[in-house]
Amino acid sequence: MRKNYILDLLKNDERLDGRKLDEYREIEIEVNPVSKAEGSARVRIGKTDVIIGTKMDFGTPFPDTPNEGTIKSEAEFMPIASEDFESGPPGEDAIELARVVDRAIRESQCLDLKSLCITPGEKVWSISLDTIILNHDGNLIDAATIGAMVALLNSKIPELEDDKIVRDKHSGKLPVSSKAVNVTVCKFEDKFILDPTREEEEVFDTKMCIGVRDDGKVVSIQKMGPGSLKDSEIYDMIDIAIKKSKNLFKLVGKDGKKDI
Amino acid sequence: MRKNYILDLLKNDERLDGRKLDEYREIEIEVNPVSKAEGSARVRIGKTDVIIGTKMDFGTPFPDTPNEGTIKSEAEFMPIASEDFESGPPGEDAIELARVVDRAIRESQCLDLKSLCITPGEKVWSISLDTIILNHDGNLIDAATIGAMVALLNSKIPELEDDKIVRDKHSGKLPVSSKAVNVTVCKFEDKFILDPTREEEEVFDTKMCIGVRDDGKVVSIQKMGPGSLKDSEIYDMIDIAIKKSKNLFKLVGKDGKKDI
Amino acid sequence: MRKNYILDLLKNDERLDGRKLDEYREIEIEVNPVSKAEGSARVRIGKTDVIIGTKMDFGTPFPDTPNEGTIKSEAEFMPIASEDFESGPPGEDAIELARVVDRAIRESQCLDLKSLCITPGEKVWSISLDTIILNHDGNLIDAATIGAMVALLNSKIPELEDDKIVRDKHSGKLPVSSKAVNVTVCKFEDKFILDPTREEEEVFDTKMCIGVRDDGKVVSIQKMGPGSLKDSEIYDMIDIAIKKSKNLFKLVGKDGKKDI
Amino acid sequence: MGKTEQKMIANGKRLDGRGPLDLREIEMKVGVIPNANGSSYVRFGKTAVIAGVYGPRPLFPRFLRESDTGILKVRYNMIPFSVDDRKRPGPSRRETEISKVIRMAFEGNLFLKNYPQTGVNLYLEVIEADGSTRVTSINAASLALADAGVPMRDFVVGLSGGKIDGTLILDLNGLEDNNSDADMPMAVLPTKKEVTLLQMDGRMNPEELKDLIKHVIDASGAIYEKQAEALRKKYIE
Amino acid sequence: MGKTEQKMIANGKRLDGRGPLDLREIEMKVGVIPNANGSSYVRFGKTAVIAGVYGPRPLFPRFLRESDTGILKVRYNMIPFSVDDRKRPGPSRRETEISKVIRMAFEGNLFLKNYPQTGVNLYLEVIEADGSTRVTSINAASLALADAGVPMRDFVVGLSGGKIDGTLILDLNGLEDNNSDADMPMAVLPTKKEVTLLQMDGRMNPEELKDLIKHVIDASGAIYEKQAEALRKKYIE
Amino acid sequence: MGKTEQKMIANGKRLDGRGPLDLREIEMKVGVIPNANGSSYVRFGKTAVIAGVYGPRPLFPRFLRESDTGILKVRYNMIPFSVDDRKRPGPSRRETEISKVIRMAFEGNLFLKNYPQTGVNLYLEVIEADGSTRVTSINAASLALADAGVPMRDFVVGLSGGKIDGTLILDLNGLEDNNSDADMPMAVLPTKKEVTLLQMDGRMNPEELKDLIKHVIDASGAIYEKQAEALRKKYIE
Repeated sequence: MRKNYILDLLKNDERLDGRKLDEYREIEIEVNPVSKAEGSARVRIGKTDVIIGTKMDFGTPFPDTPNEGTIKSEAEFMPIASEDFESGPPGEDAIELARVVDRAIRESQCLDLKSLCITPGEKVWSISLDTIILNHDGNLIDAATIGAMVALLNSKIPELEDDKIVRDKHSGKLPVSSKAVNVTVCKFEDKFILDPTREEEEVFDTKMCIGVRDDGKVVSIQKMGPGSLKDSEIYDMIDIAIKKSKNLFKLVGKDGKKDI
Repeated sequence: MRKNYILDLLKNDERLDGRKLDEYREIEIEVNPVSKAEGSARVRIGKTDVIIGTKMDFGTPFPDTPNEGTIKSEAEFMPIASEDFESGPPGEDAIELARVVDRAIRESQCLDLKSLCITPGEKVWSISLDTIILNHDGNLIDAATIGAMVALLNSKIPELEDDKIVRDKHSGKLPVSSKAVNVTVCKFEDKFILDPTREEEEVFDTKMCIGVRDDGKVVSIQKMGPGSLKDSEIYDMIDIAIKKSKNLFKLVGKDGKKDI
Repeated sequence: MRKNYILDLLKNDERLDGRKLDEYREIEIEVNPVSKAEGSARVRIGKTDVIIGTKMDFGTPFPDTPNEGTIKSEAEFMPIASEDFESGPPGEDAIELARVVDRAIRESQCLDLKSLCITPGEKVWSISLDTIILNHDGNLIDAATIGAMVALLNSKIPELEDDKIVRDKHSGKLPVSSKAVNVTVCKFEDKFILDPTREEEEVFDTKMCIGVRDDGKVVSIQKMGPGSLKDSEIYDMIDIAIKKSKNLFKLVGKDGKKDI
Repeated sequence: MGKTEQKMIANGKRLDGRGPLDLREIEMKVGVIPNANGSSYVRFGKTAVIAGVYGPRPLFPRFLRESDTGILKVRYNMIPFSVDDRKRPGPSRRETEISKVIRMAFEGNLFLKNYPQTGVNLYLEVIEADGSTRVTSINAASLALADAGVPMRDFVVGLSGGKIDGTLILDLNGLEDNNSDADMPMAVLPTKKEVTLLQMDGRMNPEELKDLIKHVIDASGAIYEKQAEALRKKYIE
Repeated sequence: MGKTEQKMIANGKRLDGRGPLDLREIEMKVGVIPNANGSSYVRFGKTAVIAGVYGPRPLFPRFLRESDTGILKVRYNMIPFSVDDRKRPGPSRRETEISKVIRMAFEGNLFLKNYPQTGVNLYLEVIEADGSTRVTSINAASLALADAGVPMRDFVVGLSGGKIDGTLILDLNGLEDNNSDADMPMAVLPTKKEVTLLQMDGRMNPEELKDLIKHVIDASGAIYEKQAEALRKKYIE
Repeated sequence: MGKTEQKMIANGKRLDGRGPLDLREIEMKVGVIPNANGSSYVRFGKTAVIAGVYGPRPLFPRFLRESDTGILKVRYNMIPFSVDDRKRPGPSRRETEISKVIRMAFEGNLFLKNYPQTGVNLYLEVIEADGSTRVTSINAASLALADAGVPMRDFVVGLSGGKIDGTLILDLNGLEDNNSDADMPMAVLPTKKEVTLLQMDGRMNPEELKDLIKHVIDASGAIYEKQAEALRKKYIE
């Protein structure tokens, strides 16, 4: 019934909470809420609440990129965030989220991984990017990608003394040269909406999560959900995402301050 | 009922598919079907279908054999192969198969592990031998051991450049000096059969899997199933296995070509 | 009913097996029953039966103590010991036992970890202390701590030849300078008992496990069970534990011989 | 097979001699796993996948049967020696994600609502990986489901597009995948020309991205023909 | 933050300027996780914990419902970047033990017998760890359970005591924890002045130990007031 | 204890002074685990095993009870300090295989069909390992099952044979095991002289292999006597 009500509203381009179809809920960004992290961000989009942090440690480079640091992204859908989440190792949704966030960051080439080499072929900085969901009310990927970007932009590199990591001193900021965000466009019949709530996600179950770089290039796409899309619909969704990304980039300023 | 029918036939030394008691189904061997593997083999015995491959990587030697490479055997009973197999870590049957294959190879001393030493005590070649079951219609161990032998006989050693593995060049073939096979002899009352189908395995549930080297030495035995065996029966089973192994060795020619 | 009977007896300061409230069952200590272990002990308290062993291997020191060896304590509640135990990774009770034993040993500073350094910052002796429960009839932590202490007191350090561990020669004994035990004090209403059987543990479900060093210092405490304790009760329990520890220290002689 | 300094396209030809929109040699076969209800073998160049379908069959354990729809399970798995460096058994994070997106590529295309309390298990085994394994798997899945007689609204065709040295290409091999500017696996319903899987990694302007999507959809028809032919072959035999 | 050679108390003051029995700045907030039935945020200095409670709700799967009492589950978890060296996801042995002792600190304080066949799930997420995380978690738990309306005999207050440079102190921070002679987390029922959690690590004479226990119990009243105030605040708003 | 250059047999004697077909000192005791329904301790030289049996008892959870036969579960486990290099807790591949072959050595010897819906759990804990652990376990299992009153067609005797320096031997110790040309653990029903476990590793001509099998079967009678004596002892006491 709730579903039908959502669909009825949709006929008039209306949503439960009064938003326009392409309107985000209020976004609130907190920079470096966790001082133990090299960088961190808390992002709330409406009732959705995520916290993202980076930790830097020694790692070994991949054999085919011996002069580059590494970054890995993980996500936990902690049971505190929703009655639908369970304790245990990450399920397919958490893995997908982490990988989609990772892809937007990685493919945007925003991070100068070469500068994170310590000893070529042997020792590099390895960045762990962890996404923690505190409250799930939809649109987790957009929130997590904003958080990842803000956390990276505000990460400090720990100092090295005698080959040891000294976490309370810093040798500089992580070199981040561009920004990327994900804009998830949801579809039901011929309507597209942005920033779905959890309730809306059950109705608009076919979506594309589109990673956009701040120069307007598309850096990643993930079609999600069981439905099928016409080519023209895909084109529209790409255009909507690129357009909306500009608003998001304003939030993710280089200083990470919230300006909405 | 099916079981009773099998047992009725048995009284006249007959089998469901018309074979003699000691007759194998048609054996088909494909050499190096997977070019990414250092060596590989696909073996079909009737409807049983397995694929075995070797990969070589750097490893550390065991403390008591610092000058020898290592070999480890694993098997996956993938759910594609049978409605009885489940996803997940290897169960006891997969572990047993891998270990019985391993034992025949290892105890036959067919592989010159000393030649696989790179830096004594520190770095050696480590061979992974993986058995994948694609379709299970009985007699998996015999098929897997043939496949392992053919894969080893046809494995090339990757080249080393600046201490790195270059997989598309080769420094030679794996040094294999003899051959071993497993012949599984199944028993019901006073009858022995070879190469059981899956149906027959349920009836002939007591068996001995006998590893034989091409000089006629027995290199390994695994009694399987819940039944008990008289000494004279064991002796007969050993003789049957040694005799039949000669036919199998013809298949596992040094060049690995199928010649049956 | 059994529970009520235990409580009825308690009113007269009596117990099922006739013991006084602060009386232990007979304690039997076997020194080095397992010769493969660096040191070992089997401890029986009544029908409770545990076996503890140490193994020494190479390890890396913790970054903040580069000149110290390490010790880690693990426990298995093996299904052989009780119909309530199940196969599988350690549950919370086994983890708690291992950590409470560990804490008494570690906080008593009885072991000179500095003497276990091989190459500062790189290679140290790492001691594994394993507790195996063979039969569970209550008071596992007291039994396990006695066993750990006896095993440590009787552990020999393997010799090093060419940087390799030679287990059948020894370069001396583990340097243990003091002793610690755990005394578990159980409470029901205003009564305290020591050394509960498994049956009694179900009734006296609030307890404090108090680690005492042989100079009378308290080195660790773990309040267990769902009940609450008044401050005066806690004080009494501490006094009871310190007093009783003196009897236990007599058992845990430096030579580890049983003298009760 | 890592990154290389080499030019990937010279004189309008790719390193393996193909034109930008050429596909590799394709082999499709149905009915390769006797125990399965449906199965197939699909090869694009050196990338080879075997698919097996078990079901529809009653769900087990029973409490799963409360569901009012059929359930599709997908396992995409690379065998250990299908890649350069041995892949450890057990599902990696990558395989878990791919299993999910492949499930999404098929779920809306099956009539699962018509099969309450039943399950369809689709197993995809990558025998050798030389790029485009997930789209090769999709072709194998489509054939295996058809072979098992699982009703589908349409076939599902898999094909990857990409961009390399500034040129749009189709059907990336492993070396191209590692050196591309963009890589885009897609699943297409060939009759309706609709997309059920689309992933992209790389950097593309929206216009070239749209062009590439169009190229993939256009090329899907030819693969569809091969699927149909493989099925016909089996049933003629 | 390892061991240091530094004196930890100088001129009667701790390194962060506190007197021996002073607590750090405390922040308590209720209702921070909208999806949970009850939730809270508690901060002692830089140590911050978020608690969420789901339930009481029917146990699942059904065979668990044979139990004649309600079941409290506790998960104490440190998020990966809450500590200096990244904490791997998944419960460590330390976290498993702490989850158990926290459960024991609450189990006798709830009326679980009145809720047969139901479960209460308490999740404690350590957002940042600078010492005394388990007692901070206990305060958060007490608030979240109250916020969820789970009936309790009394509030539960968490506070750590310790001994450092020969001085008894309260509310250890991370640096103090690593350099203390003794560390003692406690949970106290503030009205009844009874103890439901007590752990100690270190070396103490019985007399100073008893003094320290007394100090913690005495100080619990002030924390209780803060809990009550945080709850009042929510219901006034 | 690795390989050695040493001769393993000199002047017809093994390094520990035994003749080729001599067994080590054997100790057998019944009823060592009070909580178990049956239990035993068996030692061959320094190799020591404790066995415990729980059952027959109803299977749990209930859906397992559909089975029309009793179920025997076997867990063979080495405790961490039973071997030179610490064995990590949790079943290794080797232990999983040995658990299976031991189960097979007993399954046909019990009347499991007479106990539908019940389970017998057999736990074998190797306390110290100096060769021949699985056959020592078999003797312990036989005694523990008898002690638990589980009806058996026959006792089951475990004994290992081997070949070393060209000589056939019985009851290999750890050093011999590591330096043998062949190692053959067996389980024998001593009355019927039938074999329920036979594994072999090594290189043997069929004739010497048959001789060795005969030696093991012949020697099983003496071990059977010791089992019977151990049981008698318990029931006399």
